[in-house]
Amino acid sequence: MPIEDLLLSGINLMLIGMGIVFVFLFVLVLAMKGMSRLALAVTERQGVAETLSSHASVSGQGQTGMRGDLVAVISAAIKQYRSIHH
Amino acid sequence: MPIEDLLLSGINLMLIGMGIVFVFLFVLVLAMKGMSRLALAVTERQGVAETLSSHASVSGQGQTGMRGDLVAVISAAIKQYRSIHH
Amino acid sequence: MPIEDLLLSGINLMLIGMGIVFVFLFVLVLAMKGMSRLALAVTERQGVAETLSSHASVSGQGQTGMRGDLVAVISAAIKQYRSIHH
Amino acid sequence: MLELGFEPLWQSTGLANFMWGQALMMGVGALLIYLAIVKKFEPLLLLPIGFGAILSNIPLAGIGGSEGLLGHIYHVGIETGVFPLLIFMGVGALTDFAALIAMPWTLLLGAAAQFGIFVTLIGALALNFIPGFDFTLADASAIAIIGGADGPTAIFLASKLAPDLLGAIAVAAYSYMALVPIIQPPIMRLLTTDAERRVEMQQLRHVSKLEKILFPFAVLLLCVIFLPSAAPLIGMLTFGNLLRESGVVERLSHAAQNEIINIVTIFLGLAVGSKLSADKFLTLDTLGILALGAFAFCIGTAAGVMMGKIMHRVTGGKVNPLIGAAGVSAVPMAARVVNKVGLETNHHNFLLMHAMGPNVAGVIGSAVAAGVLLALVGGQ
Amino acid sequence: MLELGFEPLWQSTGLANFMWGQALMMGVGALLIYLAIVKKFEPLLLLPIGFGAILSNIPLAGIGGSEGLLGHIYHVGIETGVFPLLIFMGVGALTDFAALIAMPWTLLLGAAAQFGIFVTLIGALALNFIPGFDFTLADASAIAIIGGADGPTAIFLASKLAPDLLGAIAVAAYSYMALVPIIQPPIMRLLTTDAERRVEMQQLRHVSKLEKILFPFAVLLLCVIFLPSAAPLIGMLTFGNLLRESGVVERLSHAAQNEIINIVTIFLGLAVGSKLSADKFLTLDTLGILALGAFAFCIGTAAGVMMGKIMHRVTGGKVNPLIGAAGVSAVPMAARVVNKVGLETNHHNFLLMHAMGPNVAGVIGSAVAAGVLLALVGGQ
Amino acid sequence: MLELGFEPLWQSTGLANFMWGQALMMGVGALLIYLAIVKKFEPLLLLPIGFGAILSNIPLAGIGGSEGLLGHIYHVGIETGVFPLLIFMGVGALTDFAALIAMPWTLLLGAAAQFGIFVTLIGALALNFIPGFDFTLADASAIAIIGGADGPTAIFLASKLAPDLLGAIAVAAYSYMALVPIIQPPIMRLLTTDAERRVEMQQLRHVSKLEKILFPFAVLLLCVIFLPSAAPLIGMLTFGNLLRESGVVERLSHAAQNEIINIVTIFLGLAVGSKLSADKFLTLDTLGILALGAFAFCIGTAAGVMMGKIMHRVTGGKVNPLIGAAGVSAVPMAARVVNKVGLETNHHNFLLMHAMGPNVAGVIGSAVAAGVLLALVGGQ
Ligand code: NA
Ligand code: NA
Ligand code: NA
Repeated sequence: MPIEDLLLSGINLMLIGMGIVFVFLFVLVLAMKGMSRLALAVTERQGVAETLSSHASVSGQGQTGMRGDLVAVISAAIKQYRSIHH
Repeated sequence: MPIEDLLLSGINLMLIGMGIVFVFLFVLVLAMKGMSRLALAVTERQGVAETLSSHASVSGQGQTGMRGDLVAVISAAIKQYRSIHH
Repeated sequence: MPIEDLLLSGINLMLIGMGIVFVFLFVLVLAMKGMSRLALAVTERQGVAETLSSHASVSGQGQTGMRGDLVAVISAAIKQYRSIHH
Repeated sequence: MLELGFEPLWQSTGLANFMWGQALMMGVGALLIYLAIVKKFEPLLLLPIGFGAILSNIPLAGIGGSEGLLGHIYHVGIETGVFPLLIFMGVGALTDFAALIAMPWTLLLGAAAQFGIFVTLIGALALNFIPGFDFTLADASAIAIIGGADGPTAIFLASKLAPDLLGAIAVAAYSYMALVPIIQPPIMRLLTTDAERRVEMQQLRHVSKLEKILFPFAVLLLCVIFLPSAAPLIGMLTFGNLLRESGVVERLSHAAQNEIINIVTIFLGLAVGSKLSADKFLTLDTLGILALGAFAFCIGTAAGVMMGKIMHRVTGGKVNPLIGAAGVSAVPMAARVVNKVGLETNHHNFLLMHAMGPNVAGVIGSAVAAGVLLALVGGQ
Repeated sequence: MLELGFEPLWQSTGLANFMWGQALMMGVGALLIYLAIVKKFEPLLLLPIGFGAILSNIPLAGIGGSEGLLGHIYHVGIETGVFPLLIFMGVGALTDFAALIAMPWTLLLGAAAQFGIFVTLIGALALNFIPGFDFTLADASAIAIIGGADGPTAIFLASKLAPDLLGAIAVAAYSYMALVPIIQPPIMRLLTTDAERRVEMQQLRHVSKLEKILFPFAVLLLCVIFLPSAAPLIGMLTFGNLLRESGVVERLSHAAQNEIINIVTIFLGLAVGSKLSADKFLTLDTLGILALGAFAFCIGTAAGVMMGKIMHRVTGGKVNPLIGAAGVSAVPMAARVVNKVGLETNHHNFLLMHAMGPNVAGVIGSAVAAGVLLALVGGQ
Repeated sequence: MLELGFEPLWQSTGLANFMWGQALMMGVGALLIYLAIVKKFEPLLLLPIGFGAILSNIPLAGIGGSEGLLGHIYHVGIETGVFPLLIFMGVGALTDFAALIAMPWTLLLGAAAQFGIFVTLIGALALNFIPGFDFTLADASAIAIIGGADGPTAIFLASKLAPDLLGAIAVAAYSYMALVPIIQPPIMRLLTTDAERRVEMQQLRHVSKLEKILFPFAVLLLCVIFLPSAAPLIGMLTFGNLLRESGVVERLSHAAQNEIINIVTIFLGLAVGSKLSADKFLTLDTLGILALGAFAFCIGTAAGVMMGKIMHRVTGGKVNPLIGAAGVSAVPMAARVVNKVGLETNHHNFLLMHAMGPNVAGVIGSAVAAGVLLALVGGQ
């Protein structure tokens, strides 16, 4: 295509491109601030913190819980999915 | 195929399968006992034991022997093979 | 082809082959002697020697130089190439 | 000239192309990563699998597609069976079979534990009575191998017999291997008496270097004679072990135990994860597979312990039946569990080394079982 | 019978088949190696690239051809995009994002610096006014990404949008990354006042392990929602970083940071070098690309610094504008340059850690920019 | 429904499908492993080759077939020539050419020793007079390169000129390299006088870093000018050496010397072993190849020593003719043998360093010879 059109496309690309870059990274700033606040809260409740720091091998307690979670969550997911598709 | 037949096939598979697994591993038990006895004998004769333990670089003696072996064995193999196929 | 011809080809190959091997490695001897003399000269002028030994991060000085070189050399190369082909 | 306006742009966003299934599968991937990091569920596999699931469910990106990164890796490494076999080589190079060589008869415990595989196979076929399930013999065989409690074997067999179920089977296999400390103890306590659990076993005899070198050949030889279909698995396992025990190829043994297995594990996990797509994973089948997997582990454990009790009798009380539970493999977790349960009843009873025998025997056992299934079902 | 005489032999020598272009390209290769060894220009990449250029220009050998070693490597690793993505995984595993997590707003500096990419894109198109240049929108986009100052991103995008320009683009990208210490300081000094450069920034807050683990997910999530086309790059970057921060897969993290990235770097460099053929490289385009690349770095640096000055205002002087220059990425060279320039004016002012924030933000920023270009130009 | 009865099962056993040839080849594989472990015959190569021979001869398993693991590896790594070239890169990265640079004229010893290659070529063709032999010029060339005493070169050339003979050629090459301590000494003693063997050589001069860096370029340059067909081998050798000597790419040099060469060695060995099939290996040709290989080593050694004697004269007794024997390469075994034989006659005469010169020269020499054969025979 003629160079003028190319240039217009380029300018268009620049506007859209810089726009997205800024939006993306600006939203990421917000996301990170939220994330940090969340992390702080969680860490204070020690919950995850302990598990994370504990290098002891998996505690039965935690896992029975987990295994329930695993099946539960996946079952839920599947139910929801199927309810939508069939 | 009908589920009943599938199940029959499954039972059939189970019988054959567990049979093989047990036969295989049982024979392996015998093989290992034999192997250990062999190893013991060999080790006592020190023969291989020394060569294995010796990290010294290859001793001419052993190798001249070996090289003979190499050609000898392969020649024998080839003769036998050709005698069968031609 | 008949074995005699094969053998002739083989002898031919041997003559050419050993010829090339010797020429190649003999020229390499000369090249290496030249190389060593060059290296000695360079090292004495310390020029490269220093840069080579210096593990300090790149010195601005050297690089401004270099960057000029880079573009200069490539431009020269391109000019020469185009002059030949177009 | 490039069309102005945000329409094409919006069309290129994830939101505009979102589908519920993909969102849910990303959730599943995140859950697997959570289990890997927080609950230490087999993190070496479940973390890459979970991340692979997330990446391959990103709309438009097509990372799991035939032109995508994970698609390429799957095609090169799993369709060909190369990755699981290289992992098996690494397992062989990492495994010391001394305990098994010192107690060859513990191979029978490894054999008994494979009962879980075949019972599960029948269970999977029986599920077909429930409307919505329609497992073929090949599907059922691939699902059953979960009972082998051996990841690479399960992936290898599933990639041959039921590629569509590969994702669910791999996830179930590794999840339950991680759950061995929860699943096994109750069964072990239920089936054994306090007296039996109390049995202390005599110390293992010394195993010579030569025995360790001959062992892989003994295993491979039987495989060649009886079950060539198991040769790829057994072959690479014994090759890796020979690299380790020969003592003359340190460089190669080290590479098999580290560089190769680590690199392949990353790629294997990502590629398996790329099979966790909504249409393949969010199905009734997956629920069935999860249920059957748990079932398989229970049966396998029980069968191992029962065989342990038989040996207890036969040997006049020399054998502690608990070690039979290690026959499911799940190396080395199952052996640790045996040791833990043993210590509960007798604080001076360390069964770890004795449990390693049936534990590694279980690896060979499930490879043999996989060979049988490949030979009889794979051909169909 | 083999023909006698030296004719066939002579025909098989390099001299008989020599072409000027190849000789010149070998010279270019030698120059790159010289820059790598003597001037320490990104030696990890430029040395293999230079050697690859020499090998692939040897007459008759066809090492860079479809049947040659480098041709095979290029086909397997670069056409598929696998190599740059694996390098990105390694970069993620090697990068500590703590500085960025502690100063999230520095992401905006990483955003601003991408301005260099898009201005260069227009510049490339404008070059078409000069007879002899005929860059398409795809060409221009691939050239512009040099401004991202990020090697793997440039190679990944170029391999998709303008394979013919790949060689020149990769060479320009890595050469200018090595030249950052020459290109940036004058611009930084020009655009900032002595007072601004003197600003000392407060020490960074501690970043918890949990934050470091959540970070890759935050980045990936936004990528999924807004820009799936950037998912391969962002995905592997975050995967590598998760391997690092999760703390449960040391083996895999180590493999990603060492074996994989080292092996891939050798092959990537050789394969990129194999694209340095006379007919592709000895063209006016290459001169344009070299000029535009320098231009891109300058604009990017300037934009970063300007954004730094804005932040300086907004925060009431808490931010030292110099750190904006690190937004072009070129990790960690650009951050070091910021530190160096900062010390010139204030001998107690260590900005290295503060510059690492925008520095790694720049990596994400250029990956995002690459995603935009792929989404809007790649489809055409 | 799955057919009942053991018939299909029996049909799937190894016994039911056994063939003599396969059994014998497994025996050959076992023998190679025995030589590797017990006799320390080049274990890094012969152990994987032997195991590969066993695996690929397992009936039904088809591990060496186009769909099998070893078949895949062979297709990817050897048909393409990639593996031997990567090994050559590793050899370059592991080799210090200082001794050669200090004594350039020892290159002529490396040249003379290649005489073994070409005499063997004629010998191979002459064998055609014996009924049952029918070697083409390409076959003969591939066989002759065994005299180069350089594994990767032999595999590279054989894979191009005579893939069917690859297995036998690789086995012969590595076996005789391991037998160098047996083959060479008698010839060396026979051809030299006590006085000659007694000669002590002056200490080597210091070689500067710059010389070491320029050396690979000197070699590559000549290769480009005179013999492009040797460029893949010489190119990767010099590239590896440059990684080593440049001093700016430690990471890459380390990868080439360890991860890459170790991983490739495992795969190369297994893949070569997969070519040891009964129909290809259990033939008269193999016996001929074994005989010719021994012949080649003897001639090469003799030629090297004779050239050594000439130099002894020319230099007025400064050169110890024994070092000529190291010209066959077989690095570093041949150099050690020279040292050993030297010490027999003069207990204070350490020739190891002086022998390293012709030793590494031999590597270049046989790569050049391979290039000649590729150029003149490969085209046919
Ligand atoms: Na098992
Ligand atoms: Na950037
Ligand atoms: Na040689």
